[in-house]
Order: sequence, then C-alpha cells, then structure tokens
Amino acid sequence: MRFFKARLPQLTLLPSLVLVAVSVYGFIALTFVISLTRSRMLPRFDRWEGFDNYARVWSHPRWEVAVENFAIFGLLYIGGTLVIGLGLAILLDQKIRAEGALRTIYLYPMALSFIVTGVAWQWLMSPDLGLQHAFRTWGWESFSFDWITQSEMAIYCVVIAGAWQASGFVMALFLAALRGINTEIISAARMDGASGPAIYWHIIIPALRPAFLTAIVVQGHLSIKSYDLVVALTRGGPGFATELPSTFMYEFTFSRNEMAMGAASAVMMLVLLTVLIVPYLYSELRHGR
Amino acid sequence: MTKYLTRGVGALLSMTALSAPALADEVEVMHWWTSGGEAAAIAVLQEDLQARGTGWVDMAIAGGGGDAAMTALRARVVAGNPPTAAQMLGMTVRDWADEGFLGNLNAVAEAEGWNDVVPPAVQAFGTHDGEWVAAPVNIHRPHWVWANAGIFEELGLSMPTTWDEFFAAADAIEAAGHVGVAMGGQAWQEATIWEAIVLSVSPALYEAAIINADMDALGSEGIVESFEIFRRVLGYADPGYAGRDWNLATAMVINGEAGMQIMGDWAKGEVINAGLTPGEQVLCAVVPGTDGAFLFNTDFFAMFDVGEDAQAAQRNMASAAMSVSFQETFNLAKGSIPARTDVPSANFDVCGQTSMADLVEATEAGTLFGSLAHGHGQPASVQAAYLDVVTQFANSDMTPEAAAEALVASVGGAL
Amino acid sequence: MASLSIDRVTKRFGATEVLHEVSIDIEAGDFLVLVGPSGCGKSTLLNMIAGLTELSGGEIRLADRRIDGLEPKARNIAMVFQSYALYPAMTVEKNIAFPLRMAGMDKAAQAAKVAEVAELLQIGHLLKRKPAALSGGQRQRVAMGRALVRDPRLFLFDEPLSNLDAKLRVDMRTEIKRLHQRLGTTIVYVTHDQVEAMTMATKIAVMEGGAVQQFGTPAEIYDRPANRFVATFMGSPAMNLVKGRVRDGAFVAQGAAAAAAGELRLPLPRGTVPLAEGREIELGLRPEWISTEAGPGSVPFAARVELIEPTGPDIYAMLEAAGQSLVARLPARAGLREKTEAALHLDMAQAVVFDPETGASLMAP
Amino acid sequence: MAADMRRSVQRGVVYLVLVLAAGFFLLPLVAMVFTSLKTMPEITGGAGFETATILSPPRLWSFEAWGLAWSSACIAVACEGLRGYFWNSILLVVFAVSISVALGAVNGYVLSKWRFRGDSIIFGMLLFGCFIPFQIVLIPMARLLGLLDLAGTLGGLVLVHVCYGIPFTTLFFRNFYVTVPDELIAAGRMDGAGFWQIFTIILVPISWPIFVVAIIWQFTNVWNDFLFGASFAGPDTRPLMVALNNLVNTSTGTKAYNVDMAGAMIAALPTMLVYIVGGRYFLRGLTSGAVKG
Repeated sequence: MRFFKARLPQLTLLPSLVLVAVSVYGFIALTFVISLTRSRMLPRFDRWEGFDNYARVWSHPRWEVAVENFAIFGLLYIGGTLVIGLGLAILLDQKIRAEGALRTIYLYPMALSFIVTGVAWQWLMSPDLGLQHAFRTWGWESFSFDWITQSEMAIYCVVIAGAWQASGFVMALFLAALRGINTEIISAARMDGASGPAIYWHIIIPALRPAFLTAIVVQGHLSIKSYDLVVALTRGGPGFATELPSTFMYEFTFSRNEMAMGAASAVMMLVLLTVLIVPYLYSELRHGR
Repeated sequence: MTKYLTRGVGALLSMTALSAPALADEVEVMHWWTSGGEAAAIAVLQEDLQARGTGWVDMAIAGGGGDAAMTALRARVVAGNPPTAAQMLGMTVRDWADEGFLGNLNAVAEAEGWNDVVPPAVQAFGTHDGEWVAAPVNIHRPHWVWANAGIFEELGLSMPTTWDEFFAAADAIEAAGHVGVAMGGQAWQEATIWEAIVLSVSPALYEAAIINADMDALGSEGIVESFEIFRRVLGYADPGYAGRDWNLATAMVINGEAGMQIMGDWAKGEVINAGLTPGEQVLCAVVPGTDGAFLFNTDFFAMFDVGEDAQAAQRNMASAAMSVSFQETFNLAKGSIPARTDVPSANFDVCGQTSMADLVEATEAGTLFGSLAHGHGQPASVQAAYLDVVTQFANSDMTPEAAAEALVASVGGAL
Repeated sequence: MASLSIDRVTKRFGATEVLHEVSIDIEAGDFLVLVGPSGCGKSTLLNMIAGLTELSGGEIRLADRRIDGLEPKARNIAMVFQSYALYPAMTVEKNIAFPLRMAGMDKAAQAAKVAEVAELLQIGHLLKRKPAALSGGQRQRVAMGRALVRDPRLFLFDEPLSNLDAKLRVDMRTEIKRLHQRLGTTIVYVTHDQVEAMTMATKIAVMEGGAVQQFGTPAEIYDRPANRFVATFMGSPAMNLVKGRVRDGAFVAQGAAAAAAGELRLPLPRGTVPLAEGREIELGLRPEWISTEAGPGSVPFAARVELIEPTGPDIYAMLEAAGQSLVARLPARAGLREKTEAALHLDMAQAVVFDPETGASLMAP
Repeated sequence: MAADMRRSVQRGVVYLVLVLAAGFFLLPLVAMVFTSLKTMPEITGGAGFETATILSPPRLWSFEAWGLAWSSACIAVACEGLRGYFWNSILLVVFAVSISVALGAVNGYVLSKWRFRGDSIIFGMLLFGCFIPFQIVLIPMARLLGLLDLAGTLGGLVLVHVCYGIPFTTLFFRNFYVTVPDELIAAGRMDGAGFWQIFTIILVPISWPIFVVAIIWQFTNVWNDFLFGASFAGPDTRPLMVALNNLVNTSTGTKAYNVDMAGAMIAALPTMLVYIVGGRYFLRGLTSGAVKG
C-alpha cells in the first residue's frame, strides 16, 4: 500500500505508457518485421526475405519519383509555410484593425480536412473549371494556371494547397512568439538607431528561434505524413507525377497487395522522421530542465 | 490491469453507444455504391431482402474505386470481425478465397443452377476450387465509345468501326471547334482506353499479353502498335484533362463540348441523369475493332465464412442477388447488364441490348476476357505494374517502343 | 509549539553532495534563521524539514518525534514561500481556508478560523479578492495567513521578503518579528540577507558549501565569528581583513610598496591563541571599530581618505593605511574629507584573528 | 508631411497584402459555398450558364442542396443525409477528446511536477508518438481491437483516437505545467492536499488556456478523421467524415456537386465554429506554453 502511495505519480502514467508502447512502438516493430517477410494481402510470417523488399522499393520507379517529389515538396512546403506564416504574423503585429477576423481567416483551413475541401481544390486548380476558366471568362484571356495537368508542375499545386492549410498555424505560432518578445529589447534597439526592417532582421527574427524550430518540426512531420493532401488533389497524378512516400506506402500496402514492400517503405519513412525528430525531442527535453 | 480497464471502458461504451453485432437474420454488407444510380441499385437488393425477412446492415465506404472499402475490409477481417458479404472485383474475390476467408455457396448455387446461367469466364472468378464463394451481380463492359449525337449529325458522321474512321471523325469534330475526345486523367481511365486498343489489335494479343502476361507478347509489335494508336487518341484530348473525373468528361460529351469519349457503360448513368436517352442523344458503339470481343468486369458479393447462425441470412442474400428480377432491376439502374444470361433484354436500352447479344457471342467465340483496368485481368500487384507504364506513357512523351520495353520490365518485376 | 532537532542531515543529488551532516537544535519558540549565499543548501534544508525533499541521511525530530519520512501534511508544519504560492484560482478566503478544508474541518469552523486570522493580519477587506488583484505586501500577508490558520507546530519561511520593495520589506520584517513574539511560535526562516538574519533571529545558522559554518545567537555570530566566511558574510560593510605576520608579539602588515607606505603595526587582540613568531595571520576589523576619537584600548593609526560614501547618519570611508585598504564606518559629523590624511583610532579589544590558510578563527574559545 | 505620406502608404501596402492573403485563404470556402447554392446545370455550365464560373455567385440561389445533404440525400441504401452521422461523430468526439485530454493533463502534471528518474526519457518516448503515420498502424491496430473484443465498436474507435491523441495532449500540458511554479505544488502538499487534490483543486482551475488548445486540437483531429473511422467503426457508429466521403465519392455513379459541397460545409461547420470561437484562446494557449517560443 505504501509502495503504491509513494509511486502514485508514476502509476498514473502507466495506462498512457502501455497504450503508447503498444500502439506506437509495438506497431513500428511489427511493421519492421512485416517488411522482412513476403506478405502480400495480409501479414504473413511464414516466408522471410531479409532486406529484399527494401531493395525492391529502392529499385521501383514510383519510389524514385516519390523521393524526388518529397525533396521538392518538403523544402517548398516547409519554406513556404514559414515565409508566409512569418510574413503574415509580422504584418498582423502592426496594430492592424480587424486583426481578429483576419487571423481567423488565416487559421480556419486548419479546421478543415481535405475530405471537405478536396473537390473544391481540384476544381480551383483545374484549367477548365477553376481559376483559369474564371479569369478567362471575366476577360483576362491570357491568364493561365494549369499546373495540375502538367507532370512537372503538379507537385507545386500540392505545395500550394498544403501551404494554404498550414500557413495559418505557423502564423499563429509566430504571432504568439512575437507577442512574447520583451519590448524593452526593441526599445533599446530603437534607441540605438535601428530602423524598422533592421529591428526585425537583427533583433526580432533571431528571437523567434524557438518558434522556428517548432514550426520546422511540425511542418516537417506533416510533410512526411501528408497523404490526404495528395489524394484529394491529384490522386498521385498525372501518371504518378505527384507520388510521395506516404502515398507509395499506402498504395503498395492496400491497393497493390504488396504489404511487405509497403512496410519497407514505411520503415524508411520512420527513419527519415527519426532523423528529423530526435534532435527536436532532445531540445524539448532540455527545455524542461 | 490496463487491458481490463480498456475492456471495461469499451464494454461500457459499446453498451451506451449502440453497436449491435449483426443478428442472425441480418446481413452486413460492405460495398462502395454510395451515390446516384449505384445507391439506387443497391437499395433494390436491400428491399428484396427485406421482403424475404432478412435485414440489411449497410457498411458502404466509397473512394478510390473501392480501394477505401478494401482497406477497411482488411481491417475488419484482421480484427476477426468480417462482414457477411463484401462487394469485390474478380481478382479480389480470388485473393480472399486463396486466403481461405470465404464461405461456401454451393448449396444455393446448385439449387438455383448458377452454373448454367453464368458465363464460364465470370464463373472462374466466382468459384474457388470448384466451390461458389461469390455471387456475381452484373457485367460491365468498359470498351465503349460515347458520342454526342448532335455533333455527329451536324457533321454527317456515323459511329466509327475502325480506328481510321475514329480518327477521321475526331479530326472533323476538332475542325468544328469541339474537343475531339473527352478524357479523364486517372490511371484507370487511361488503362481503360489502352486495354480496349490492345483488344482491337487482336483478342489473341489481349489474351497473351494481358491475361497470360506472356513476356514475348508484351514486347511484341502488336503492343507497340497499341501504344501508337493510344498516342494518337491522346492527341485529341484537351490539354486540361489530367486529374479530371470520368463523369466530367462524360458531361463534356453531353454538353457538346466534346465529340466522343471512350468509357465503360456506367457512363450511361450520367446520360440518363442529364435527362437524355443513351443511344439517342448520346450514341454508343464499342471501341473500333472490338466488336465480337468482350471485356468485362463484374461486381461480386463475396460471402465470408461466418458462423452457422448467420449462414441462413447469407444464403438468402446470395439467392436474392442472383434472382432474375433483381438482376434486371439492378442492372437497369446501374447501366450494366446482368451476370445471368437468361434475363430478358427487352427493358434494356440499345447499348445494353448490344452488350447482351455480344456477351453470348463472345462467350462462344472464346473472346470474353476480364478487364485489366477493372480488376479482372491480373492480381493487384501485377495490374498495377501495367497501369504504371500506361499512365507514365500517357503523361510523358515516351515512345511506343520504349513503352513496350518498360511494360516487359515492369510486369516482369511484379510477377 | 515544538523544538526542532536536525541531526547529521545529508543530501545528495546523484554524485554531488549538497548538504553534509548538518546538525542544528533549537528550542520551542526559537526564531531560527538559516542564512548564507545562494547555493549554500539553506533552501534544501528547509524543504527537507517541510518534507518536500527526501533526506539522504540523518534525522529530523520535531518535539522529539522523528518526522523525516512523514508526508508533508503529516508533519503539521506550515510554510510561507518566496513567491507566496497563492492558489490563483481561489479567493483570499479560500486560500486561507484551504489547509482547513484539506483537514476536513467543517465549514463554520473554517470560517471562524479564517476570520480570526484575517483580523490578526488585517486583511479582512481582501477576503473576496483573487490573488491577482492583490499587491505584493497583501499577498505576503495572505500567505502568512494561510500558514497561521491551522496552528502548526512549526513555521517555515522561504525568503518571504525578497519580492518586496525596500520599505515594505522593513515593515514586514518588524511585523513578522512582532507576530513571533506575540504567538511564541517556532520559526525556521531562510534568507540570504544578513540584516534580516540579525534583526529577526533568536538563533542563526550561517551556511556555506552545504555545511553550517556557525550556529549561535546573533550576538555570538557577529562578535565571535567562527571563521573568516562568517565574519565577512555577516555585517555591512563587510569586515576588513588585513594580512600580516606575528612579529615581537604584535601584528605587522606590510604594504605592497613597503618602503613608501611604511608598515601597520597593531597589538594582537586579547584572547588570541598563542601564536609562533613569524606566523602568517589575518586580522579581522569591523568598519565600525575605526573611530576618529581615542577610546579605552584603542590604537592610533594614520590613513589617507580616498573616498567617502555618505549614507545619512553614517559615512563609509575608504581608507588606505600602509598600503592596506580599509573601510571605516564613522558618524557623519566626524568631518573627514576626501583625499586628505586623517588620524584615526582602532578599537583592538574586539578584533579577531584568522588562520589565512583555513580561515578558521584563532581566538581562544 | 512627407514622412506622414510615406507612413500612410506603408499602412496601405500592409493592409493590401493582408487582404489579398485573406482572399487566397478564402478561395476554397467561397467556391464551396457558391457551388452548394447553385443548381447542377449552372455548376456543369449547361445550357444558359455558359459564363458561370466556380467563383461567380449563384445566379439561381437554391438552398435545396443543403436540405438534401442534411436530411435526405441518399448514401448507399439510406436516404437520410448526414443527419444521423452527426450524432455518431459527436459521441465519438466527446469520449475521445475528454479521455485523451484528461490523460494528457495528468501525464503533463506528473511529468512536470512529480519528476522522477527517467521521466524525460518517458516524455520523449510519448512525444515520438506524435509523428507516427497513421496508415502503418491500420492492420496491427485492427488485430489488437479484435483481440480486445472492441472491433467495430465505438469504444474501439475511441481507444484508437486516445492512443494517438495522448502524445499531443501530453506535450501541450507538460509544456504548460512547466511554466507553473513548483512552489504552488509544494504549498499544496504543505497544506495537506494529496496528489489528486493538488491537480484537481489547484492546477485544473488555472489550466483552461491549455485545455482550450488541447480540446481544439483533439476535436479537430478526431472530427476530421476518415481513415480510422472507415476502418474501425461499426455500421451504427460510423462518424460523419465517412458518411461525407460516401456522399462525395463515387466510382461509377453520377455526382451532385451542389449536394456534395453542402454536405462538406455541414460536416466542416463544427470545427470551423470551434476555430472561430476558440481561435483567440488558441493563440493565447500557444503563448502560454503549448509551444515554446
């Protein structure tokens, strides 16, 4: 009894720990094991292939496209949301009238799933239904926006929709951080003769470092996980020009009955995630000390 | 400790939150027919069953042409909680039967004589080791050309029966300021056109290169030719076709924006929905060079191996799904033709009647094949290997020769 | 009220030992101040008495009953925190009543006790407010009220005045002292401010480096510091330390530039332990022992006044004598002027001698 | 004067950029609302509507689609619109959000205020769970639910959402409680409060900003989830997003885009409302420790 009383705090963690241990770590381990088998439609543990599935994934043309796209998408998506989010945050921080309304407008896409907005986005991007059609109908005959139909450009459409959804969240992060900056520093810089842009560049933006870190990690993991986005917008097309690791994994596991290959690609995504996340976790943990 | 806790909470929730397992006189059916004509069609079956005293628990999950439903189905089966029946395409029936999850319908099938009325090529998917495991409800034919009758009349065109006529017609349509061929831009839509072209090159080529995945046939001149024709067809599409849904392409034909579309017989639904009659305002003909041959895809209700107490309801459902009256009503709503060959054709439209006649003909001639694009040509992994190349070809400037080579490599790698 | 006995208490965090065998005994009704620079272990010791930190070794007894190992709530000890730690979501009334509520006292009795304490601390008008609406001094009172309300056997104060402005700090100091006198409570009070320690305590424990350097009454600590650390830590300005040698039974300090500055020669204070000729020692001289007037037993010396800091009634004079820097605390009327030579007197009767190596006092006990 | 001019020009530019950005962010919403209020011929550009575009306001206003989507559109065999599924989602959200937020709050409390050896490793391990792609857990989770006898129940679905919600809620609460002074807990202990009393009486009442953040976050995630809902819910417990998906997605059936869009808007209203109402508190919660910075 005394033991339990003394360990009560740790014991209260136990349910969560058990749940996460099983549903995160147990399942990751299982995925890794499946990636070593010859599982097709369902998990099977009667034929082992070692790391052959990894070789098969890496030699698959779709994976090649997926990795290439991920590099483009990841960079532009993270960069884009950071620039847009920071820009909007700085502008909103200029004592703007109707700030609340604008903020809500920037933030609301976070509330929506791509199941809700997918069709609208497809249409907006489509040259004969969306923006191009609209602008041409209204008289701007030379307006052209048909990236979604071009294999080389379609991935940028995915970036645009992704930025639309997540920029508001990044904006909120930065705005929160901006409001938390000690105003004395800014006053001091002003006394020292710094101009508006110089203050932002030299004083404020460096002070947002923690917010940058958080934003990069959040956006980074979203970019690795983004699946709904592609499915709603292009279904991986044209052809498989907008394939991403996440769509590759889903497609192979569930549509193509190549579960072992899907698992292998999942494990590689997890490795990528770990590389990105662990330094962040490390800093999170030091933060609390 | 935690397990009991979660179990306790779970039990509590499931009590308060109204989840009842399928009762003995109910069937739980997983499918992806959720809207429009499909939903209306499935409602017919539900009503039919209700009349027989069997309840219907609906587990529809739409999306990705059944992909989402198949994913959810896998979760259900892995959880040890399969539905009574699930809609499946032919190859998927085979996969699940191979895994040993499907039940045996022989009792019903024998009593009702399914073997005599279902074409053998369809039977091949509905049975496993000589036992019926799935009830086929329809036969779709994916290789149709749909055309705007107004444009054709205006330009004095008739439905093409050869590729030369097809291209001549397309040229004329383009010259008149319309889109020659309305296209949708998804891999399955592209494959629907390509497989029809392969069939038009020769049914024997289709059989060798697609059904048998013969490497020599895949690298043959005939396949190169099919890609050449495909390239020319693609040339008549408007530039914005990528990613377009098939029904929007159909709408282009209906509105007179485009002259023709190559699409399966489900396109009729859009025509009817627009208040028009297939065969009149929107003309239909099989893809040039494919008359006498027949590609099909069939929706099955695969029956899972359920407990004794649920089997009566399950048999009821199989029987209802295979009844002549249901197959007629259902397929009239769906645009397809019955899987039974003994359903009267009188109520079907012109296009449907053509299909029904061709089906019998093709069965006799041995030119009835499963459609690759629609899950009846190859297992999922191999099918995807074909589709990868076809869609890549359609969305790049790959040469027909290179496409044939890529096909050999891709399919060879997936086998 | 109860006596408190801290017996060889040790605390380790991993490999580092932050408290080493600390022993302190106080009587019921004592006001013990633990004083020392930050990091000396005084707050850790307080938390161990409170039961917030576990002991690594030793015992703590309250009224002769062992309490280490007991839950904080089982010890019947109240604590006032540096940040006051008022519960932000509760009104003042609820804050004060909280310990009673936890003890399961009935509502009417709670209200009576709260009213009594509010009366005592004159915070009756604040009872319905939330802590956020209070000033620093008001919060301080509420925190004390919360501690007083349940008549604990021991009060702990953890630097309770450090968040107040200077004037309020002095007022509260007096008030706490008055409260102590009136209620006769046993108090352990942590501070880094030696003035607080001197003014309030009946017993002081000067701590440094995880150990008690000296434990005694304020007078003992001030007049007979056990070592150089205690001597310099207590008192402001700090005690002057002059290094030199024993020569011919006297203390001789050599200036840096010996020839120019000459030497400072002083008799050894009475009560010094016997010292060998030529031994290096350190002489401790409090600034207030330097005077412009001769007194009984005082020694004259000449010094140059470098700088004067007036504080009102007193001045602090920075002196240089024979190459040694000294601070003197003199009455303002003493009439010294900067940059002049002055003739001064040193009261050697109270001076102390330390071992320059160990810092230990070289006075006979 | 010149400086004033320059300043007002600058302000003008700032407002212009902000308003243009707002326009971009509103595009899909405008398209959806307009489309939901149009009739089908106008949407597909049928006869008489050749100049209609996705962004032009409806010429023939029609609220019919909204009514259909809410209560009478056919989804498979049931022609009852989305109405029935609303309740399922609400039930799911209430259980899943309250349990995951409660557990996260307690975890955050323990991990910040009752430190023990190895606590940061445990926190790190919990946090990593934020980053797991949901697609890979589908099959193993299905098996687990089967073993627990929770397959196809609301309880099972709640369990899944709780599992993958805990990492986020723990992160929020832990980072918030780190900023609460430890002395408050010490004071509670001195005053005789126990582990739970300190939490419920002292901490919970001051934690509302972070509760708002955690609830908004979890509410949005659970409400918008399709994958888990489609895979783990039973026929009677399927959430709204699955129904919406069934409404808008069809493989070989015809589409009524106005109904689709109306349905999408209906399904999105609760989360949008939560953001509009709670947005301000969301920002405040972020400042008060949900995210360091």
